[in-house]
Amino acid sequence: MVLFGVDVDYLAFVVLFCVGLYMLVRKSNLLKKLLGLNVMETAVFAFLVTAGMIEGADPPIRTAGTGPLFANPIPHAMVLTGIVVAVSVTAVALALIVQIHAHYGTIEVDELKGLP
Amino acid sequence: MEVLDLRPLLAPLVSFACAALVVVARKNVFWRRFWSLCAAVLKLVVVLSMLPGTLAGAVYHTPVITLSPGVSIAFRADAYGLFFALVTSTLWVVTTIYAIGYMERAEQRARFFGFFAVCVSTTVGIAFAENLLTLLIFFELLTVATYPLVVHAETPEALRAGRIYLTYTMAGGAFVLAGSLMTLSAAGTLSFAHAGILGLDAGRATLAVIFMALVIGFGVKAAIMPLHGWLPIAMVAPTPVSALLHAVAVVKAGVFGITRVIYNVFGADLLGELGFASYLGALAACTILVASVMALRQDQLKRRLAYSTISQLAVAVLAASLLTPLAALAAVVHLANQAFAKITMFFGTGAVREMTGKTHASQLAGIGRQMPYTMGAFTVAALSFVGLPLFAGFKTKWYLSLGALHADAWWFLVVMLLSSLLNAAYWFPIIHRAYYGQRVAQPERSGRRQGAGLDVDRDAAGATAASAGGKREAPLVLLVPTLICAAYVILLGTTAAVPGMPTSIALIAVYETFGLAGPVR
Amino acid sequence: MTFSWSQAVAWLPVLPLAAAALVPIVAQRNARAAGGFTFVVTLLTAALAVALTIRLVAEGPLTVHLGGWVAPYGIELRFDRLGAWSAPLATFFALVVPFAWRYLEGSVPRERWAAFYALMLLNLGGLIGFSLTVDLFNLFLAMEVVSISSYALVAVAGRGTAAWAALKYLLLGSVSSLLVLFAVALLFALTGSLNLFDVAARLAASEPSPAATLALASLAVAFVVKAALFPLHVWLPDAHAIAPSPVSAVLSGLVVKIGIVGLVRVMQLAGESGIALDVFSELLMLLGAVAIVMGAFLAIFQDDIKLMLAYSTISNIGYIVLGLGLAVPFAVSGALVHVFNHALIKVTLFLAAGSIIHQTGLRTLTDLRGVGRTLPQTCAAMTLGAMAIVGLPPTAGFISKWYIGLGAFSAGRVAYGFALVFGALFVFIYYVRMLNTFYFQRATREEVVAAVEPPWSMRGPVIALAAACLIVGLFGGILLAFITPAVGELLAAMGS
Amino acid sequence: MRWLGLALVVVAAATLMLGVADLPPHGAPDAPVHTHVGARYLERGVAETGMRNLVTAVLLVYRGFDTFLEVVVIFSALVAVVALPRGRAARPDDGDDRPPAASLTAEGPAQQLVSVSPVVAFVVQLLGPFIAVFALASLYRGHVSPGGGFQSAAIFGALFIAIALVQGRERAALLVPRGARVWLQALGPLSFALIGTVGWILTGAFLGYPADAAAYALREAMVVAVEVGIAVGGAVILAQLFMAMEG
Repeated sequence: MVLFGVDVDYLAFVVLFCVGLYMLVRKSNLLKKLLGLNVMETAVFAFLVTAGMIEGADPPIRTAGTGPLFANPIPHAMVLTGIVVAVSVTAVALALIVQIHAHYGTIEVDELKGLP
Repeated sequence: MEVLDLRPLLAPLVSFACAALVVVARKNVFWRRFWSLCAAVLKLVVVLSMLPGTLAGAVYHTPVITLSPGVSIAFRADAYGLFFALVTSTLWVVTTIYAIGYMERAEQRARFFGFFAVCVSTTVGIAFAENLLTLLIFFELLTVATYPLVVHAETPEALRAGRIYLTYTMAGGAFVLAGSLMTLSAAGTLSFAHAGILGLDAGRATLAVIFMALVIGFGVKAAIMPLHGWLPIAMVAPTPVSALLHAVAVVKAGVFGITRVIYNVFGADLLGELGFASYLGALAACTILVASVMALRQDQLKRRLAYSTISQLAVAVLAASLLTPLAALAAVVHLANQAFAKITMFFGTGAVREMTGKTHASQLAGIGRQMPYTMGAFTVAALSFVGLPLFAGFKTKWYLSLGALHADAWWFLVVMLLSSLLNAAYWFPIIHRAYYGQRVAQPERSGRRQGAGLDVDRDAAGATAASAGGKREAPLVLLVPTLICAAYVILLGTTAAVPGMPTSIALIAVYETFGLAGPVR
Repeated sequence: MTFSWSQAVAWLPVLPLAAAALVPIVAQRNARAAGGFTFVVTLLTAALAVALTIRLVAEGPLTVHLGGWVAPYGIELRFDRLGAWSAPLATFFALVVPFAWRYLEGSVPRERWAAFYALMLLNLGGLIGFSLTVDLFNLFLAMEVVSISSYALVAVAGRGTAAWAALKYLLLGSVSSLLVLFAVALLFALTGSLNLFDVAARLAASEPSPAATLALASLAVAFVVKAALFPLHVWLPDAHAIAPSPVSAVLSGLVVKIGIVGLVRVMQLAGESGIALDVFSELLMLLGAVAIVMGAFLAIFQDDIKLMLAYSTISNIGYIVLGLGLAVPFAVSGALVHVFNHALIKVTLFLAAGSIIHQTGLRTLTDLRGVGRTLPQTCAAMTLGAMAIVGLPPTAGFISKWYIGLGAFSAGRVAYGFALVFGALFVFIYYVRMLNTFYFQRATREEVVAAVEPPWSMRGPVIALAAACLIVGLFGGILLAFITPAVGELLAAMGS
Repeated sequence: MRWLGLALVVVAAATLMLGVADLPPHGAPDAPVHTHVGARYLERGVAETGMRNLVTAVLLVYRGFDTFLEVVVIFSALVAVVALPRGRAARPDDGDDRPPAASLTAEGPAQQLVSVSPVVAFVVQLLGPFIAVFALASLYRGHVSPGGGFQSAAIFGALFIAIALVQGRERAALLVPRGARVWLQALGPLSFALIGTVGWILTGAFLGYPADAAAYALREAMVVAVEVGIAVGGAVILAQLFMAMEG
């Protein structure tokens, strides 16, 4: 299905990405910013998986009774890896936010800006 | 004939080594003085040892490091470079002696003598630079090494002066860098050549930009008029620094750079065709006159000296920009003539300040009777500046005028005449007052040396100091260098065979540059 | 098993990364031993990298196909003249780590030393992997190893303020990482391959598509963020100034360079695939020139010496980016040499500044008056570094400035040439202030008067690095000759 | 600032649309993405790696180095979190007048974060062993069926968090003995380095696996070793991340 000249699956990626970006840019709360970042990451993962799929194909596990079409295994591997990376970054970010909260007593960027 | 030789590299290295040793010696007065003097003498010996060869037509060169094809750090002692090196290294010996006396009780002497040595080292490096890159490197090093000397007093005033000095000279360095880069991309090489390395094919606009960048860059150090602002301000430095660096090394490096640009980067022929030099000449002529007028208005001696320096340097730049052999000769010999005369004056001024604490022209009434030898030397230098025959300054003016006539630049004679008159106008009153003026009974600031006795001279001086108008000559460490320089001024003016500084080298330099059949070839 | 040097290339990133996992184990017995262990690992890595560089000069590039799968079916690491960047990387770490031994005692609690050293090794391994790999996804992962360890290193010593600086760094850094991942995904979707050269070849063979241009552009933007080019530099100053000095040295000297290495990879991609990025390189040049001036300009107003050094990084990145953007042999060589030179100088400066801060406990110029008298050696190193960063001859900085400038003038970009030459003057204003403070003003603080030179484990690296600033300045031609063939290849591809 | 953010989003959206509009239609088997490297993996993957799950084959064999970096990334995350100062030492003076913006402050180290109903606690305890078995199966069968080291690590990690929530941190912490933690957390990178070296010795290529049929068992052992390293290392790291975050 094509919408605005773009495949609808890709369109979903764009929308998701922009929602994340909007959260990241416009939200003052650091946790929400981090969530926005995660949404953006998810969007890119979705994009990758979409790019690797074939209409009506089986997952790339070649056991009896599958095939002949299989989805591309590389995007799956990349997304698996990417998720781990995203989790790692999120963990570090959360730890930092805990720190910030402990020190400043707030995690609102608007309030943090005025503080030393 | 090109000769591979280590000496052009050795000459700057000697004083770098000395700088290191001075810093190592630090608190030990004897070794500090020993190394300072030792290096000065050694360097003079190294430079002098090249003299016979150069007179015989040899050109010593030392390639050091090649960065990429056409770009290298290399040294080459041609006649012009050697002449400049001779001037600086002779004066370094003299100034070192003076400085040892003058700086006796100053703070941070290790730093002072260390950077002093580095400065001279870099000046010789400039003299022996084989190409623009090497010249630029030493040019920038000179800037950096002078800075601690300028701000030596560490007063807010000195720091401000240092800041202004650096702003000017670093900007100048940046212009030289830009000019060098453009030269390299236009000519493909940076090595100086007698006929120049640039050609018309680079395009007139490009050449104009290159010329402007290089002349502005070197012009800052040479204190050509709109770029002179740093020089009077930098006079807060101790007198030996003002003397050697702001009358000789730094400013002469600028003039030396400009002549290199005119003759060895562009070449007289190309510049003659382009006509850029005449703008530079006009600027220099203005500088001569305006700076002289400014000098008239200065009461503080060192500032008056500074403006006089600006005016005198412009004479050399003007001579170089006339593009005729005789004028070029004037430009070369003026390097020595002005240097010796100006340093004599600085030494005299410094001695007066040391002994009496007087720093202004108006305070000098009767000083000639107090310090006859010092003021005698001062008078000799002043006469040289005015351009009286038998003094060094006359030679410059003579060649210059001849060169100007060759170039059909009659207006230049007018400038020269006016300059002589102005020189007379600002030096003679001082001398007159020094010898015939009556001391005004005013509570005078005491000289730094009054009272405390360190050497024999001072005891004598101190004893007679109480009786106003009594003789109170400067100590020998200060007096002897002054007198030597004054003697040189007369020698340079009277005979061509000055030991160590024969006019014939200057002649060889000019012959080389203009491709004429030289006296020795 | 047959030993081959190209297999050793694989060990170059693996050695520090695997050793990082061992650091907490070593530290369990003795936190100090972790420092020694880390030092040994960095030293081994450096030795291996140097050995590989020697093989490289003798025999040409070394390539390893990990797992034996030939590219594009597997991951390929290339130790070519650009990958040889890992040798200085490891060497700098081998100098920074001993510096950190004593530095940490005053700034990081003992129980976190293990984490600190592990992060340093992870950072090194990531940086090496990043400069060696020619697989795009692998590039992304190596970048993430570097990024995560960098975020944490920023915050390792400080409290809340450091965490806030680190989080700003993290948020912007993650967006840039995400852009890289997106670009890699896009390129993969277009070509079905992840190997950089295979991707480029397949792009060249297919019809030009806006998607490929978008991918390259987002890669470039991402790397520009990592490199902290001027308008995207906002994360850098706080992060680099708040981090402990050894970390600042690594971040400012080495980590920002992943942006530059990344840009070179983009240039390779663009060149090999024939995608023209003219507008983009114009923009790069403009931003580079602006960054030179603005970075220097902003540095002038800083009183904190580390903040000033951080801003000067922005200015220096401007030099490199301008050089890359000019895309003429001299300029690109100069830029790549400056990648090394700036690393050298900035590590020197940050370590020297760190020594001063460590010995006096003060970090603003106002407080540090007269420190040149009590810490002569450290301040001399700092001065040499300052001269080098300004680009005064004959120091390391001059060489790169010279060649980038030469490139600008020979390409006819006179305005950029002048911007480059005069931008340095701004930098100088600041350093003059610093030198005045150090040497020509009286001490106002007791800490300064009472300060003594740091222990040799800190002083040694600083002095060695400062000496290197001078030596590299004199023999910079060697670096240039080393990198020139690589630049030739890069530009030849771009020209075709 | 308001409109700047919006503008950024709009520009990003427009650019992305422009970019993806040009992509080959997704889902078509003849797109370049499916005919190049991926196709070869599908074709020869089973023979070359002995794994039916080609995602695992890509992760462990073809692109093993990526996975090495991946375990390094998650290890760095742990080290990074450990490296940060403990969060609870808030300034004493800012507690009262500034209400916490989000409920980040824990009441005390020993207390549960969330009050759990007895039903949930019971279910967790009941399902715990099954979850563990599932994680193990996913680990062991990862190369022939859906699953693999990371999935197993994630399940183990989730199980740990569930137990910590229900039984308290102290009880959960017993699952990962303090002395063994530093070893277990390093298992991921270390197993890769070790098996990579073994592969180097056996095949001459770092991270290589012997391909001939005779070495089937050996290859299987190597794969399982790496998978165990990933799973155990990953699980321990996730568990420690959880513990480090708030206590």
